[in-house]
Amino acid sequence: MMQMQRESKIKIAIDNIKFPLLAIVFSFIIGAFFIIWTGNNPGVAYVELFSGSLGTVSRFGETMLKTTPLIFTGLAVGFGYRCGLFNIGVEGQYILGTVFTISAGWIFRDLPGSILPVVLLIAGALGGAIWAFIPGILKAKRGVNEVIITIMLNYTALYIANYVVRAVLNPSILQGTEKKAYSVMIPEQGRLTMLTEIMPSFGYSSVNTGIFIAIIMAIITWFILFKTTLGYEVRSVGFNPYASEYGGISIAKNITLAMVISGALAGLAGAVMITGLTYKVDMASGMPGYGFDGIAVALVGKNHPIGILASAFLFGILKNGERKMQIAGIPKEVIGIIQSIIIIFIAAEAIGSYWPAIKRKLTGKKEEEVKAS
Amino acid sequence: GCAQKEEPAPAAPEATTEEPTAPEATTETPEPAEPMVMGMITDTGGLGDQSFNDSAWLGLEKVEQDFGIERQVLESQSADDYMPNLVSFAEEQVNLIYGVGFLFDESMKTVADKFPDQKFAIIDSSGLEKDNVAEIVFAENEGSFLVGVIAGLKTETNVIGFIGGMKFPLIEKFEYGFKAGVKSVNPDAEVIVNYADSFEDSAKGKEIALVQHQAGADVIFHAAGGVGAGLIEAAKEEGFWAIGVDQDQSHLAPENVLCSMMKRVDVGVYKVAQSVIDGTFESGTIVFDAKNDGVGYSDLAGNLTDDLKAAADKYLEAIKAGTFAVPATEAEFDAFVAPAL
Amino acid sequence: MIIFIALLASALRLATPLIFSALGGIFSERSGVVNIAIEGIMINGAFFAILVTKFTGNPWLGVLAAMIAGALTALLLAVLAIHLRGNQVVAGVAINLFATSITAFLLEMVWKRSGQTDAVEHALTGNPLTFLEKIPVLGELFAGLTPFVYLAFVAVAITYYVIYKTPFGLRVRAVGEHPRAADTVGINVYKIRYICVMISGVLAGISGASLSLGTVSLFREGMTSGKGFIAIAAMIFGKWHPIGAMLASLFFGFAEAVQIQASSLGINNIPSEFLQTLPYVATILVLSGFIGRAVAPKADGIPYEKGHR
Amino acid sequence: MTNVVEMKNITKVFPGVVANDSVNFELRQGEIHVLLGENGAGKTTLMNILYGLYEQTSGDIFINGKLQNIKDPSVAISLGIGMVHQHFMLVEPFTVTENIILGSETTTGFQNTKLDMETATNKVREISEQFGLAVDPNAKIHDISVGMQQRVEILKTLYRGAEILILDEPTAVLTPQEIIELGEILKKLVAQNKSIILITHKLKEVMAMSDRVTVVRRGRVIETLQKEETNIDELAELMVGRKVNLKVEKDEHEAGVDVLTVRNLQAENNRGAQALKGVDFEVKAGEIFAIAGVDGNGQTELVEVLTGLRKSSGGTFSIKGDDLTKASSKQILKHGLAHIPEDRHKRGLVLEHSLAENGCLGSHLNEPFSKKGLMNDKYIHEYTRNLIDEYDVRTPSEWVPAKSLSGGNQQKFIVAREMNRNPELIIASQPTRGVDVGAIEFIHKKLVEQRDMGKAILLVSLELDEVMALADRIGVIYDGQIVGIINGEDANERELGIMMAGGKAQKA
Ligand SMILES: Nc1ncnc2c1ncn2[C@@H]1O[C@H](COP(=O)(O)OP(=O)(O)OP(=O)(O)O)[C@@H](O)[C@H]1O
Ligand SMILES: Nc1ncnc2c1ncn2[C@@H]1O[C@H](COP(=O)(O)OP(=O)(O)OP(=O)(O)O)[C@@H](O)[C@H]1O
Ligand SMILES: [Mg+2]
Ligand SMILES: [Mg+2]
Repeated sequence: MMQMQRESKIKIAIDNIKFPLLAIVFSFIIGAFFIIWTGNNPGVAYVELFSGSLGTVSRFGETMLKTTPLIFTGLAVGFGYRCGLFNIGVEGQYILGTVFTISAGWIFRDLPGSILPVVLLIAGALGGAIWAFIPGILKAKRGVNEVIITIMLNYTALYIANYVVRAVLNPSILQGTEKKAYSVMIPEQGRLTMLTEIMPSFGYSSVNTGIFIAIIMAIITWFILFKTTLGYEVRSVGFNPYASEYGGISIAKNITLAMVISGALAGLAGAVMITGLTYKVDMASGMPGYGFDGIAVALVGKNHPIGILASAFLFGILKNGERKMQIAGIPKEVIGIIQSIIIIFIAAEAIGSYWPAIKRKLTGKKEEEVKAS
Repeated sequence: GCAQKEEPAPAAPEATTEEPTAPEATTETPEPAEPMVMGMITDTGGLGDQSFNDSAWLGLEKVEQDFGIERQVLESQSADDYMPNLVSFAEEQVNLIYGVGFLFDESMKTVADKFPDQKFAIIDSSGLEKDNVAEIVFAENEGSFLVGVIAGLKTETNVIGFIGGMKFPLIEKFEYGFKAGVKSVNPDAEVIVNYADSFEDSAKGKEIALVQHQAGADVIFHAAGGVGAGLIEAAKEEGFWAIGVDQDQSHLAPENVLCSMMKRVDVGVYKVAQSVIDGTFESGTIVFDAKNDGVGYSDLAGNLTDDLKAAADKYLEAIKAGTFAVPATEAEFDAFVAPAL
Repeated sequence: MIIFIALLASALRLATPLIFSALGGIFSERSGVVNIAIEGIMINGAFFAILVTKFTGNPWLGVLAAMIAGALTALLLAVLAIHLRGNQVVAGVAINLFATSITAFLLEMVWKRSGQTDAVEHALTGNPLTFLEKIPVLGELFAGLTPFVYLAFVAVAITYYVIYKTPFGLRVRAVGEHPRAADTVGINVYKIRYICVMISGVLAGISGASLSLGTVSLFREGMTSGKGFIAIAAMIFGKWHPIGAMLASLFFGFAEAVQIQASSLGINNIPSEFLQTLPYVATILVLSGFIGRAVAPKADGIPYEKGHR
Repeated sequence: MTNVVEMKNITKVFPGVVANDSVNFELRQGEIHVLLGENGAGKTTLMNILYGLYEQTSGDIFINGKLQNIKDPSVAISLGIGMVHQHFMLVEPFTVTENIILGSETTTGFQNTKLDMETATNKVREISEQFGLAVDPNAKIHDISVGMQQRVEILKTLYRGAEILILDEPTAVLTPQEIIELGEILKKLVAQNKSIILITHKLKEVMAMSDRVTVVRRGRVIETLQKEETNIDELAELMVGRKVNLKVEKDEHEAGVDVLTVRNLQAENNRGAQALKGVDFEVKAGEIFAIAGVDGNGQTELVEVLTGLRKSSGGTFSIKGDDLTKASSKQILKHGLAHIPEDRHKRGLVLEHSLAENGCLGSHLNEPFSKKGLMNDKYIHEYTRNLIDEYDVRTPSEWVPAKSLSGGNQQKFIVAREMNRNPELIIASQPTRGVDVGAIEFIHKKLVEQRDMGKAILLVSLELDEVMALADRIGVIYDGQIVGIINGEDANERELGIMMAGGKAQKA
């Protein structure tokens, strides 16, 4: 019995992986046609892509750097999804996360390096959580559709951040220096450690301890979802709010909480990018894009934290390898096309269920197949 | 690179006919097996921004034609790409890396330290104080001043418009320089200022232009990248004057682009590339201003009357001569007194 | 008065792409398919409108091309969502990314540069009904309108008629609420959904064309700048009803117009960033205050499987 | 008599299940033919094949003697087949007329594109008069009673000119009155030469309504019988495959203290109308108190209020003296409530969760199910395995998702979970709805067992038989009020029927 259980679990896992892998292969084949169209050699392009993302330890480091925010935003979207919430607002929560991190960096600039990074990460998470609390509470208490509110809040966050950077956290205001299009920097001791300082083989790569924080958050998210009563309640509400209510689970509480946790993860993404890479917030005319990437990451990863780790890594490879392809003269759009085709294939899960029928048609063994099943 | 392999074909004959220096430059290098490679990293505006990214790329194209170098580009998707993109080029050990835009400054400082032997150049930023970074900055306020003069004289309604992309200090340099120019020749004219909070939303650019025109503006200047496409479209439809920015934009609407404020990012890029090629690369700030023709105005469509040109040139000479200083910030503008010429 | 007319004209122009796209969303979602891909369809519409206008010189052929491109993009969503029973949100996200990439790619292949195309010579940026401009006072208003603005309101009327007054509309609504019930009375659920998703593509395609051909007569990467999502918001705001969606779109357009006009309206001391948030904050307040629960069609987003309960 | 329908050697294979195994079935012109079988026997599947919703794996269908390929419902409709489905196929926000004409609309106006609602409404009126199926053509579906909805379903088939009617478990949701009315409607239809296939579990109805009966068990036809030549006990045995006991064994009742006390309780329904207009009663330890009544008289609202799923608008209720009027469902569960909900898919189960995860629903915050916020998976699985064993829930393991169980087994699982809570008070709302004889017997036995252990049980049921077999006391609900409370042993069907229709009776 136990044996059977385990075997079937492995089988399910294989089934889950088989299809995405096929999808990736197909996407690369289709991508090759576009590369040929540009007059380039797809073989060369793909060698550039993979050597560019995995070829050396430094490049691998850069890939991990690209992967880091995707893990967070993927987890954020995925956690919301588990509670039946479609958090399109990860983008805005990320932005608020960065703003909170910078603010905390200024306010607590005198704290020692032993605690400041932690304070900054908490601040970022808090920023995202607050921003997500708005759609959460509105949905929970008033039944307002979270999709529309989060879309609206994305733009609001963008403009607020620009204002704050321009008129509040600007070095010209806080430090009396020249006016800049970006905020004050967070103090040295608040920054995350570069991995290359621990392992010199990472060379020039800016990958930092943020990647570990991301992986740990994935594990924690998995644990919360599948091992705690909170996760149980969140998932129950996600699947069937009526039955959950019946089982003494408060829908309103869990919707709000799930949204807040989702937002905290998104805010954490912002905090990690600030403390690990940029150390400041720029005025921006558009969204950073991590939120939308997060949707793809979460859904390709089937909203499972482990799947999200894998799919974030895949997207990290593509996004980092893209540089080398661009340098080789291949338009960056090709990577976008490949990415979107991967997602399209993943969305078309049921293609898998058409496979037996196609095979049957190909081999012409219709009758036998039916009888056997 | 693969893409470049095809390009030299059309580019080469052009280079030989137009610039006799080109073949010389290549023959000077004894081993042409390894041509120099220069990499450019755009800011998030990317190629096709109708602004400094395009202009810088144009400059590199000229370098490619003249000296037979290979140019490569990386477009940044978000601000978080700046550092990794710099690193990518540095890792390839290209001969010179350009970061297009002041937003590169912090990441360039870091990367310049990591790769002390790598040469870098940054556009629109100064004060990095790195031994291996050349800083290319422009006196946008001066160029804007000149088109401000033209606008101030050209307007019949005494209402003039300015559309900025975002309220960066950089864009404010355009704004206050322009306003100062207007004020110098036409103190009665009102300048309506709008910021689009975008460098891409051309529909919004058009809407803003229409609104400014509705409010009486008959000359509108923009410093808003792609948003400007909307201004020029509106000018075409409604028949008022638009003033282009960065490059000569008159080809977009020869009848309605009065003139363009020139910011010769291409020249800046070219100059630094040249210094690398002939081995005279120096770190530190190179200012491109009215004096060295780094900024100015241009009128390829020939819409400016001689009077207007004369007036603008009068101020140009005065600026070159240092007769007065053109304001670049709000404070400087408030303190600005129109020079009596 | 002049200011008000300008404001109104501005609001109408800004609302136009939203109206088309929101109507598209209504068709799709009323039949039970969530269409997050509106943004991507708009991008394709905007691009192909310019592409075809460039080669034919006829902007109306450009509009037709936008409709076809929109329909084909939507067909991709339809296949994914209806036949392959994929996750409709994922499919939409993928299509958005695909449209962004493919148009930028084609732009590079056709115009040999990136960022934006050349302006086409003949666009549809002028008022087609010039006789209306002779009306005193209001003439000003009409002078600022493009063919798309008029078309948008025609589209609202047609959509209303189709959805609420025709057998097809009755079937669409039934399929979106209770596909199995529709199936059991012999309605082909798949066919209805395919048609609706394609119609939604046609409308979003026109919406894209109204941005490129109808505003700046060229295509720029990123020119939709999230308008597809705002249109989805307008659709929800309008409770999946054509008139509601139209009003919501006008509200967005108006709020944006006010923001643009702020200085001429004498609002000078509010930072521009805050004015930018006006449409969004207003929407949030309205939705959470007065409108309350917007109930989606019951089967919205749920793939239909024949022979399942 | 001619055979209007002939299904020959029909086999239908679902992945892993043979739902129909070489089934032969005939329907004669003008007869009411009952298809009888346990849950999952394959009745619905067979009829879905006939109606074109499923395609048979093998076998042939003849309609009026001609071989037909019914590939989808539109073919069936054109052949004059109409089906009233087990779960109604009505679009809730639509009006009665809109539902009836859907798919066969009449048009007018420009290019005949406009819906012609007027003609449609008139035609609906006409047919509803012809067959005695009174409906309001302009009412919205969500505003009318279940019985009315069923009439709409029948009208839908008649509107399309159906000659062959399939009714899948039409009585499961009806009140006794409505069942009688339905019987009359069916007789009228047969009188007009329609032929009817009726699916049901209820043996009494078989005897009352049918001409012939075909018994199916596990996908096979066991026998087709003339009604006159059989009896309830034989049918039950054929259906289940063994002897069944249809009587509930019950000892004398020794009621204890009041457990649930309800005073002047008021509540609104989903549409904001007053559904409970001041309800008073109490349920004592060791008794089964049944609420009898026609569906839609406030039962749903009453149960929801008592279980914390709906806010009351006045009055109070308490469990063992603790006022819980304002309490959340969580708090009420803590006070010892067990609740078998009327809609198992909506409320009772999280269908996508495994049985184990469903097994701890409602107890998941209590030790040992969880400790300090951490789920105790090992215990939960062990506990669920026990539930499954003890209540004979047919499932491969506790790992499978709840949705993969048949309806009857899902219900048994819910009953198991709720009874094992060791509650003070059990609220059982239609605990045997849509469940087969074997499972009914089992669930009834368990309810009596709990009563004998001294639990207070509030039973809400639309089935008078069930109420009379189980209840120690019966409260009849009518229009949001308890119109009378009588002792179980004093109750008779006639008297209850009068009270359920709003007539007064003397209080017990
Ligand atoms: N869509 C389906 N997919 C897979 N298996 C199914 C499906 N529908 C029915 N089955 C299988 O067919 C069997 C017969 O189901 P069916 O619904 O016909 O039973 P039934 O006799 O109508 O039961 P009930 O009286 O409960 O309605 C079921 O036990 C089930 O295993
Ligand atoms: N969509 C489906 N996919 C797979 N299996 C199904 C599906 N629907 C039903 N089944 C199978 O059908 C079997 C019986 O289900 P069914 O719904 O017929 O039970 P039921 O007793 O008729 O319930 P109810 O009376 O509530 O309809 C189950 O074992 C289940 O595995
Ligand atoms: Mg059943
Ligand atoms: Mg059935």
